[in-house]
Amino acid sequence: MIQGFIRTLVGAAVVAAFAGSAVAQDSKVADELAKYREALADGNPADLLEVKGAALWAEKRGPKNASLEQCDFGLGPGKLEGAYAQLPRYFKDTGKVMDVESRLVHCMVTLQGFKQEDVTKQWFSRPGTESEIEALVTFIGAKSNGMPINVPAAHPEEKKMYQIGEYVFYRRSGPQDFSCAICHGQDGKRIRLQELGNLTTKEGAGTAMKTWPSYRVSQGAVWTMERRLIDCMRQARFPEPKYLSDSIVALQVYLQKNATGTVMETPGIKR
Amino acid sequence: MAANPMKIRANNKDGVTEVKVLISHEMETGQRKDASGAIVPAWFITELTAKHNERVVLGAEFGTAVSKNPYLAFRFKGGAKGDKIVVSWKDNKGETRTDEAAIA
Amino acid sequence: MNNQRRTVLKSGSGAALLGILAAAGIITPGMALADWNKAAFEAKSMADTLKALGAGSPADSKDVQVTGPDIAENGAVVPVGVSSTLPNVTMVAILIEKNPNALAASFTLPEGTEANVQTRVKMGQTSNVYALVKSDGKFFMATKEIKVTLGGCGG
Amino acid sequence: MKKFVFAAVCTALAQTALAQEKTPSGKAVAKNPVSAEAEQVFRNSFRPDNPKYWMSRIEQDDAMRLCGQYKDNPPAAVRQKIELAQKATIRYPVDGKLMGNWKEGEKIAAHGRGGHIGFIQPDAPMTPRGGNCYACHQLAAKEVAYGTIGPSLHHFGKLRGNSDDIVKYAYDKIYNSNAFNACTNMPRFGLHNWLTPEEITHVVAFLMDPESPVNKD
Repeated sequence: MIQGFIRTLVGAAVVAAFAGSAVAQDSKVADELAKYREALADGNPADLLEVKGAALWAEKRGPKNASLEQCDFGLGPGKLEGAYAQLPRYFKDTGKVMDVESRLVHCMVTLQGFKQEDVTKQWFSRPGTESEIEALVTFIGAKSNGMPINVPAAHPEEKKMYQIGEYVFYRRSGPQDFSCAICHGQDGKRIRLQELGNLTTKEGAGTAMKTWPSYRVSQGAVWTMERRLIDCMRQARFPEPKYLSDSIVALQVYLQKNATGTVMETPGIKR
Repeated sequence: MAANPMKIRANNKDGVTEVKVLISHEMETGQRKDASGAIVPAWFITELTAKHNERVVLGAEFGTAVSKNPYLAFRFKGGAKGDKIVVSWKDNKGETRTDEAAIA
Repeated sequence: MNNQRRTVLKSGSGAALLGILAAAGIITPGMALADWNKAAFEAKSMADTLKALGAGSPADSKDVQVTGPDIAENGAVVPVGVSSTLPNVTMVAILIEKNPNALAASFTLPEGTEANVQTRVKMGQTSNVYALVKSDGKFFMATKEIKVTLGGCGG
Repeated sequence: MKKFVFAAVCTALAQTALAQEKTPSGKAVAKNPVSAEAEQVFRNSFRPDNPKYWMSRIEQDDAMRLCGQYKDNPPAAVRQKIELAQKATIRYPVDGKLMGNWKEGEKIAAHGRGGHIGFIQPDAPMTPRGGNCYACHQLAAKEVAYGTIGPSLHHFGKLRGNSDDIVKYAYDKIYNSNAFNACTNMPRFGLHNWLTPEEITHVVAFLMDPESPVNKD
């Protein structure tokens, strides 16, 4: 908004001079940030959690003393390769569209006999308290590494969830007038120094979705997509949606469909 | 809780072995407060050694400023494909862990 | 406050002695490891830390480098390392001036290990980061400022 | 006369704002076919034991509802309706002074916390709420970690001078951004009492004061 105004006021020369120095500084910052991110990429602590997740997956546990190896993420019992990249999806056995975490919890309840409230108590880690769900989702996600996201949302229930997700994406409220679209509805923007994908496009949604679950250095933990989205709501100063609630699953259908075709690079590591 | 295994990678190229270690540890500073406002006691790795076969190739001492889930990379002359790299750490609670990997 | 400082200084000289013993080869690296240098890690200022490490006032050297990016997107994980082309380097350390305790990590390098160590550290704020190197029994140092930026939506 | 000039400046500013921020595409946005059900799904996504005060955060006023419905790109008539209604909400400090203390404004601009609720990571009670201006805007040159969701405000006052009209424009825009540009990304800081009128005057000073780092370097 200023730029148009400046030109009429002070002339283009000043603008050019100012823009020149700002650009030089910005590109130096961008170079060093790229170095920072590159230095982190080799040595992702999420790899440690993935190993833990693999062990939890195969371990006989719970009242039914069963492993999760027969859990069906949509491609058949125990078939994990590419499953994460094709979620959320509609499941006949529950009559619901489920994301990776709702499905995982469903399996922990039905196959292993855990109570849902018990297994979801620690759905995310806190310092000193690890989360089994985070480890399992990191492991399951890694099984889709290198595979394209594919959520066409063709089933009527999936299509409806896509539309609900889109509605929530643009829905404004709270004391800062926020919606997802405020930060994630335009190309080429950043918040502080962090690039913001335009999540309404394939490119933006793809860049965002392909790296989850992701180790967040600012949090010292792997975040799942549920954790990511619920925290977005917190940052928007909303109350927290419940873990596994439909609006969080719906947002994922919206984002994954927009990202469809993008190759997964998971687990990721970021600020 | 038993400590999770480390991830150790060792690669020999042109007679130099590069070792990269990723360790699962809280590295609690002793300055953070929990939700109730109480100080969370310091809990961090203090010492680490890396050995090639039986020979020490690196000794390290850490303070609380080393990041959570510590990462370490170093290089030494020698080492052959298949040789063992053994890394051990000890923390201020006396907990220890040792893992190994073969040089690739 | 003053009392506390005196204690640190006192135990600092003890550690310096240990350092000398280690340097003289009286204790082996393995043994030295068994005795974490409490005084050095608990010292607050740069000067006290250097003293506790037995490093005195090291000379600046262009043959020592703090490696890693100049900007950290988050202070909880800052990739940083030390490298040096000086001969017979037996010890390297990373110090962060504005952290509550300056010393982040120190490394003993047996013969054959290169003076090139990378790790990741926490930084409370933008600060000078120092690489300390012991070469042929003498200490050298290099510094660079690493900027810790605020990020994300929370500021 | 003065009023007239001010109005003209405002219109000009508002128009450049439109041009720079979200360009109306003129395309009609189809209403989300499941919006009634979606609203219900959204509302059912919260714990029933959330305090009432927390749940008030998901209520919408007309502006919010219309912006959502039109995906932040309302047709001209709706846009005008929103802007007029929002203009009428602007309130001023009792003493009428719109230029506060730039040093206070600098702190508010850099501070991004406050007002977080919930069970996972709420702010401690009484945490001051910041303007978080750097999240979206470049301001003082020394702060390299600035966002670009909004335009650069570096040299804001230096380029414009600090006439009463410009000062009032800055105050009004921070108080209620939607009075100038319906469905802009910028929060309505005054309307929601996120910042008090006095705090807004400090941010205005941070933008305008010749001594402010915004207008140096």
